[in-house]
This record gives sequence, C-alpha cells and structure tokens, in this order.
Amino acid sequence: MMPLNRRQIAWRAAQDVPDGAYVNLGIGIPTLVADYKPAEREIVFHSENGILGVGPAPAPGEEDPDLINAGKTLVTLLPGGAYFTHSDAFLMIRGGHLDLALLGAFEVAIGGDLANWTTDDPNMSPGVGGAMDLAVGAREVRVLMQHMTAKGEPRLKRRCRYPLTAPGCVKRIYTDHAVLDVAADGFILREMIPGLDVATLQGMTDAPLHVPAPPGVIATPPL
Amino acid sequence: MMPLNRRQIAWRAAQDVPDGAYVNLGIGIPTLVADYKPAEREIVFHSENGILGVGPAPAPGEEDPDLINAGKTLVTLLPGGAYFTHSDAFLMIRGGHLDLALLGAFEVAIGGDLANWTTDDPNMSPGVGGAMDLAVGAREVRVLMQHMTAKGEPRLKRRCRYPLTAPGCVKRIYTDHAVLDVAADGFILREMIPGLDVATLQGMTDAPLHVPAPPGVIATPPL
Amino acid sequence: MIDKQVATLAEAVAGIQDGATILCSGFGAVGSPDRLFQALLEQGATDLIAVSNNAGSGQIGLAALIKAGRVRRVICSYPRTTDPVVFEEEYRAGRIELELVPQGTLSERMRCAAAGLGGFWSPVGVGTRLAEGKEEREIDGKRYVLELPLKGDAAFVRADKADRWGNLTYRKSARNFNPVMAMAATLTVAEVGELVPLGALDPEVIVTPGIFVDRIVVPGGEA
Amino acid sequence: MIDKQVATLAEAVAGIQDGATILCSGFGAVGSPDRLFQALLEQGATDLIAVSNNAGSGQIGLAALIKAGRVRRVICSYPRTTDPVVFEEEYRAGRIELELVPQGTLSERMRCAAAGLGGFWSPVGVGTRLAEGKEEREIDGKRYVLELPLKGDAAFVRADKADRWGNLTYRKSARNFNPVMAMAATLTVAEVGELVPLGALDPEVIVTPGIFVDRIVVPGGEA
Repeated sequence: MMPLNRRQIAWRAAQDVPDGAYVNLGIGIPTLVADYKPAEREIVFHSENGILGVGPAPAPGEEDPDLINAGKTLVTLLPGGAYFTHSDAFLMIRGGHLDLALLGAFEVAIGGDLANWTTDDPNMSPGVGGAMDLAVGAREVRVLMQHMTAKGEPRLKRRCRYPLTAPGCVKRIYTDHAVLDVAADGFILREMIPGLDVATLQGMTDAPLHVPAPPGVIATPPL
Repeated sequence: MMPLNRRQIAWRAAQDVPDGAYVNLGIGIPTLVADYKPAEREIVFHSENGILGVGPAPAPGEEDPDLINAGKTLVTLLPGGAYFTHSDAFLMIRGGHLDLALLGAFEVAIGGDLANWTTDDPNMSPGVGGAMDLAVGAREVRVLMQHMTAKGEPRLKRRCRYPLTAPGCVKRIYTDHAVLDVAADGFILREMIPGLDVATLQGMTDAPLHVPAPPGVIATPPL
Repeated sequence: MIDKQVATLAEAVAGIQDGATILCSGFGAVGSPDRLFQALLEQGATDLIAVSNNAGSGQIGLAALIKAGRVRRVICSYPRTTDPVVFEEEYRAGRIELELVPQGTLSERMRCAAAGLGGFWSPVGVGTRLAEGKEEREIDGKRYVLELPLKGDAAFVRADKADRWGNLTYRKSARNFNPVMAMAATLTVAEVGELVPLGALDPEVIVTPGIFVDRIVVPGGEA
Repeated sequence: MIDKQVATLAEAVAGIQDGATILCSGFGAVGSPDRLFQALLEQGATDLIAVSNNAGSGQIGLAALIKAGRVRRVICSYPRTTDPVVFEEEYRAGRIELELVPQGTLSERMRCAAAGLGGFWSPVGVGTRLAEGKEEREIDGKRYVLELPLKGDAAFVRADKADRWGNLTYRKSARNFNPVMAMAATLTVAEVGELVPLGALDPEVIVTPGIFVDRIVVPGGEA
C-alpha cells in the first residue's frame, strides 16, 4: 500500500473538475491541481487578488512583477483572462459565482465543518485571508489534504478541534488514502488507494465510514 | 421689477459653483447651469448613468447615440472624463463624493425639506429616479426653481405639501426673485432682484424671511 | 471548451419560465437589449417581473412585452422616459403593478444580490413615503432603512464586444446598468454587437468578466 | 483649473494627523505605495491604524512604519506575507494590536463606507470565532452577521498612470485593493508611475475616476 503523494492527490482532484468550471485553488496541495488539468478541458482559475484565467508560471525572462496570484507567486494570464478589483474578486466568491473551491484543511468534520485557518499556534499571528469567504461562498467546496497529521491523528473527525472556518461547507475530500463525500453522520467512502481495506481506513478516521457501494480504486499515474 | 428668466436663475447659480467642483445637475433649470459655467473654472459634471466630465451638446453630425446624460439628451465627453457603471455612479452620489447637487423642486420647507419627485398627479405614474439619492448623498444640495407656482402659491414653505424627497437636505435656493439660505425656522435672504423689497418677497414666501444683513442685488446679464 | 455563443435569439431566451424576474438593462433606450425582448415576446413567457430603470420606450423592447400583457409587475426608478405611452396606458388601466425604487437603491440591491449579501442599510428614502414599511435603524447617529437583495432569474444585457468566454465591453454611456445586472441573475444573456476571438479583448479593459455571463448572441450574425 | 499633482512626497502626505486610519493598498508587495509610507515615516504621524491586506513585507513600506512604532493597530486579513518579520516581532512582543477581518469582508466594509451605507449583512464568518460579538440575523433562511463600514482618514494607493484630474489606471494584478481604498477615504493620495496629459487616458479604461483622488505624486519625477 502506497499513499498518494501531494501531486497525486492534486491529480486525482483535477480529474473531477468539469470542463468550463470557474475554480479557486487554495494554497498548498490545491495549487498543484492546475498542473494536472485534463488537456481537453478549459477551466478558468480565479485568484483573490483580481484575476480570472490564471495561467502557469512564467517562462524564465517572462516574469512580470505586477502579475502574481493569491499565494504571491508569479503567474501568467491566459487568453480570455481578465483583471478586476479585489472587491469584484470577492463579490465573485461570496456571491456564488465560483463553481468550485479546492482548499487545503487541517480538519474536516462530519456535516462538512471546515477548519483550515488557524491552529492557534502562539508562536505566530493568526491569519484568515480569504479562507472564510471561499468556504461560505463557492458553490461547492472540496478539500485536499493528508488523511492524518504527521503525528498520526485523524484529520477527518466527528468534530473539529481547531477553530472553524465555516460550518457545513465541505462536500468532498481527497486525501492521500481515499476519496470521500461528506454525510451528516460520517463520511461516505468512494475510492481508496490499491491495497487499503475499509477497516484500516476506518482506524485512520475519527468518524463512521459509510460504504454504500464497493469503493473504487484510485489509479493515478506516477508523479 | 423684472423676475429672472430660467437662464438667468441658472446663470446666478453657476457663479457660486467653485473651481474644481464635482457637480450633478438635475433636470430642468439646473441643466442650464452648464451653459453659464464661468470660463476660467474647471467644473466636472456628473451624470447618473455613468459619466464624469459631461460636455456640451454635440455639434451637428457629431452625435453619438450611445452618449446621453441622465435627462436622455445627447451630450459629449470632455478630456479627462470617464465612463463607469451605474452602480459606481450612485456610489459617488450616495457616498458623499459629489460636492454639489443642483436640483429642481416643487417645494422647499424650512429646515431644508425637499419635495421634488411627485405631485401625486393621478394622471401619470410616479417616478423617483435619482432624486432621493442626490438629495441624501451630495455634500451640498441647492435648489433652482420659481419662487411661486403658476397659480401664485409660494414654493418656499413652512412645511411641504407634496411628498418629501428627503428631509433637511437643502442649503441654498435660487429663485427668479431671490437667493436664500435655509434656516431651521425660516429662510435667510441673501440677494434680491433689483426693485424688489423684503415685504413684497415675504408676501410671496410661506415662512419667515430673516434678513441679518442688507440683501445684495442680483445682477445678471440679459440672457 | 467554453463557448457561450448561442446560434439564435430563440436559443438565447430558451427556458425562461412564466413568473420569472428579468433584469432589463438600458438607461432610456441606450444599452437596451431590444432584440432579446423581442425574442422573449416570441418565446411566450408571461406573468413576468421586469426590473428596469425605465418602463419601456416607444413600441419596441420592454414596451412591446408590456403591451402584450406579459409583464405583471415593473420594479423601476422612473417609469416615464422618452415616449412611455405603453406603460402609462397599462398603468392607468390598472393592468400592471409598479414598485418604485430610488435609482441608486435599485443598483445597490442588485449588487447586494450579486455579492451574496443578505441586505444593507441605506440612507436613501429615510423620512419619505418610499421608506414606509421598511425596517429603520440608527447607526453612528444617522438613520438608515434596510434594503434587501434583488436577484434576477435572468438578466438581459447589451454589450459592444464579447469573446466566447463571455467577457464583455460596452460603449460610452451604454455601459449603465449592464455590468450590475449581468452579475445579479441566475441566467445572464448578452446581446452583443460583435464577437471577437478569445484574447482579442485587452484584459485591463474587460468590464464584465465572463464568469457572470451564460449566453451570448450576435443579432444579425447568428451562426 | 484642476491639478491634483503635488510636487513632493512630503506634500503628498502633509496634514495626516496622529491617530489617523490609513488604508494601505497592495497585495503582498504588489500595488503597494512604498514611497508614500516612507514619506509618512519622515512626516512623523504616529498612533496610526493601518488597514491593509497584509501587515508589511521586509523592512520597507508599511513594515518600516510598524518597525518605527508608528502603528498602534493593524486591521487586516492575513498579517503574514513574504518576509513578515517586522510585524511578527511587534505582535509577539505585544506592541501592536491586530484586528483580523476575512479578506472579502475587508474589501466590502471599505466599499460600504465608500457608498455611504450604514452596514451590510454578511454570510462570512457566521458560526466562527470571527463572528463573536457581532449581531446576527436570519434573512430568507440564511444566517448573516452585521458588518459596519470601514472608512479611512487617508488612503495610500499606487497606480500606473494618472492625469491631472486624478484619473487612475493600474497594471495587471497591481490593481487589487487600490480602487476600493481610493473610494473609501477622506484624503486619497496616489503614488503613480507616470503622469499623462489630460485626455490621454481612454475614458473607457479609467479604473478609478478622479473624483476619488485628492493628491497625485510621481516619485522620482517630482516637479
């Protein structure tokens, strides 16, 4: 059994983004989704600082210091892209104009509660950025994260331990072990990595797993 | 004694518009103010449909059907002018960004109450347009109107008979007989046309006239 | 592949239901998508609510829909514009409802819907007949009325140029209500003068990003 | 004659008082008016409230003001950005206050002030720590918190081009917070790359109309 690496989690999530979708990618694993967009699909990536149609990193020598994404990384603009003011970028987010937000998380709880903005680490100032706006405003929120913390604690929980970003907003979760949908009283297992069994996954998950149909097998390319 | 005509009322009001002011002109007499802007002053005229820097009527053959003002009249744009969305046009109005609104009125009452949107005429549908937005939002509201109705009833009143556009918003009034400032308990006479006396003007006014200093004489050119 | 162009005016208005609320752009006759109104007349939807600055001019566009008895209610700021004969006749005959909204409130209520807000506290209308029945409160020493979002089932807008992603530009004062209405409806349909290749519109100059637009039709240039 | 250009950076920041609230544009380091912050450092105003997306990067700009102890409080969405060492040190030492605001709420509160509204009902933050102490209500089946306008005594913005009327354009993602901050302050000061003759900016392309701008300075090109 080989857990997915970060690129493979992103690859798996990318397969579910439909042609023509308007999508915001959070910092971390979600940012990698842009690299694995299926070639035949046109997907419009949105950035909180006022861009639609975010393209890949610039070629060496083509960098423009005035063109960054919300993660403060240099990017490019695709043909058909547009610049607008920050207010309009968040009007798009909060007004339900984005089809999809793919976000990182510390924890997701049953019912879809999301905790992804602070761990209350006393060694640094808290920062919320656009996390709450995206969680509340996007038409659908999906999370990409490791199934467990580095210390082996489940990140899929009955109740979030960390402060909430928004209650009841997450619909689907992609982890290094599985693809799951959120239910009111647990998580619905849709796919697992090869060699993993439900009992083992349940042991890694702090909430009931529902298995209404035999789970699919996640098959990603080596990345 | 010769009352001012509409152009002369507009001319008198125009003399008080300072250089560099951002100004909205209401329909009717106020529209004429643009024609009498003192030549050495730069004044930026705003139109509710999304224009700053409204210029004069186009020369014959230069008309553009996509360039009208709020009164639906063909206009031009001055160098330095800009187009923007209706929402931003009203953000400017409501957010106190306009220095001055020069408006027509049916009636003004002591304290500055303005009635300029409906006479409740049962023969036509009521329309408010941007009247209430301008009355509430402009930093200063001044009214241009006849001193009395065609039937000889005062338009400067203790209390408006017609439905209010906004309470307590008018600061100054230019009529065909006088220039008056609004006070809490009456109107302060500033200027009169040549040959008029205070007692006569008081008879034309349904609220106390205050005359703290000898009123000036309105001297307008023949227009 | 994103291609929002539809081949015919009939396709542009397909699926609009009886009882729908339609945001109807234009200020007077400028920026009004008259061919879409004509197509909706032929499509047959009735019992409509029209949100518009004016209530139709002459015999075409919104006026034609009103004349045919398809509009139950008009929400507007100023029904009378150039040649408002159709609306006036229906209104006097009691065959159409009128909800009068201050012009800035009309725009702001649509932006409120577009931005996913629950409502806003407006200074406009306080102390007037148009605030009757509205919740009032004092904030920081000033009085406001609560205004609620105004969302369209559809928006009909008119643009100068478009690309297949739905990015739109406008000409001069024809911009007016188009951008805010495009943002504030479930289905936004744009009647455009010219379709240009993707990437031909300067990303700094796009006024309505394609995320807000669902269908584009080029009258006379139907595919 | 309208000429908003001032000759020096010192004139650009003249008159800003101790205790002032300054809207500080930029997203990360992009679109940040660093020369204005430097000028304010030299001007001496202290006890400031800085409204900003981030809380300064490196040792220049806002970070330099913070390091010099001039900023009492930061209102921002995400204090940590590239190299946030100055803010973090002051924060850990308890020498600066932090008011954390969701990023979209930050923009919307400034737009609310710009538009003269008393407040708005926001869906963002409901059910989280950042809604604590805020009034909540249900509207149409959904819960919202009341957010109040956020107005600056001054706004420091950075633009690409300007004309003497104060019309501004931006470059790519450097637009970000500039337009909304320019609208939301009593005194708006723009640091611009280039001053062009009046009429040289296409009126369709101006993003911030001059009505929102009070002073323009071209660093390095001081008159």
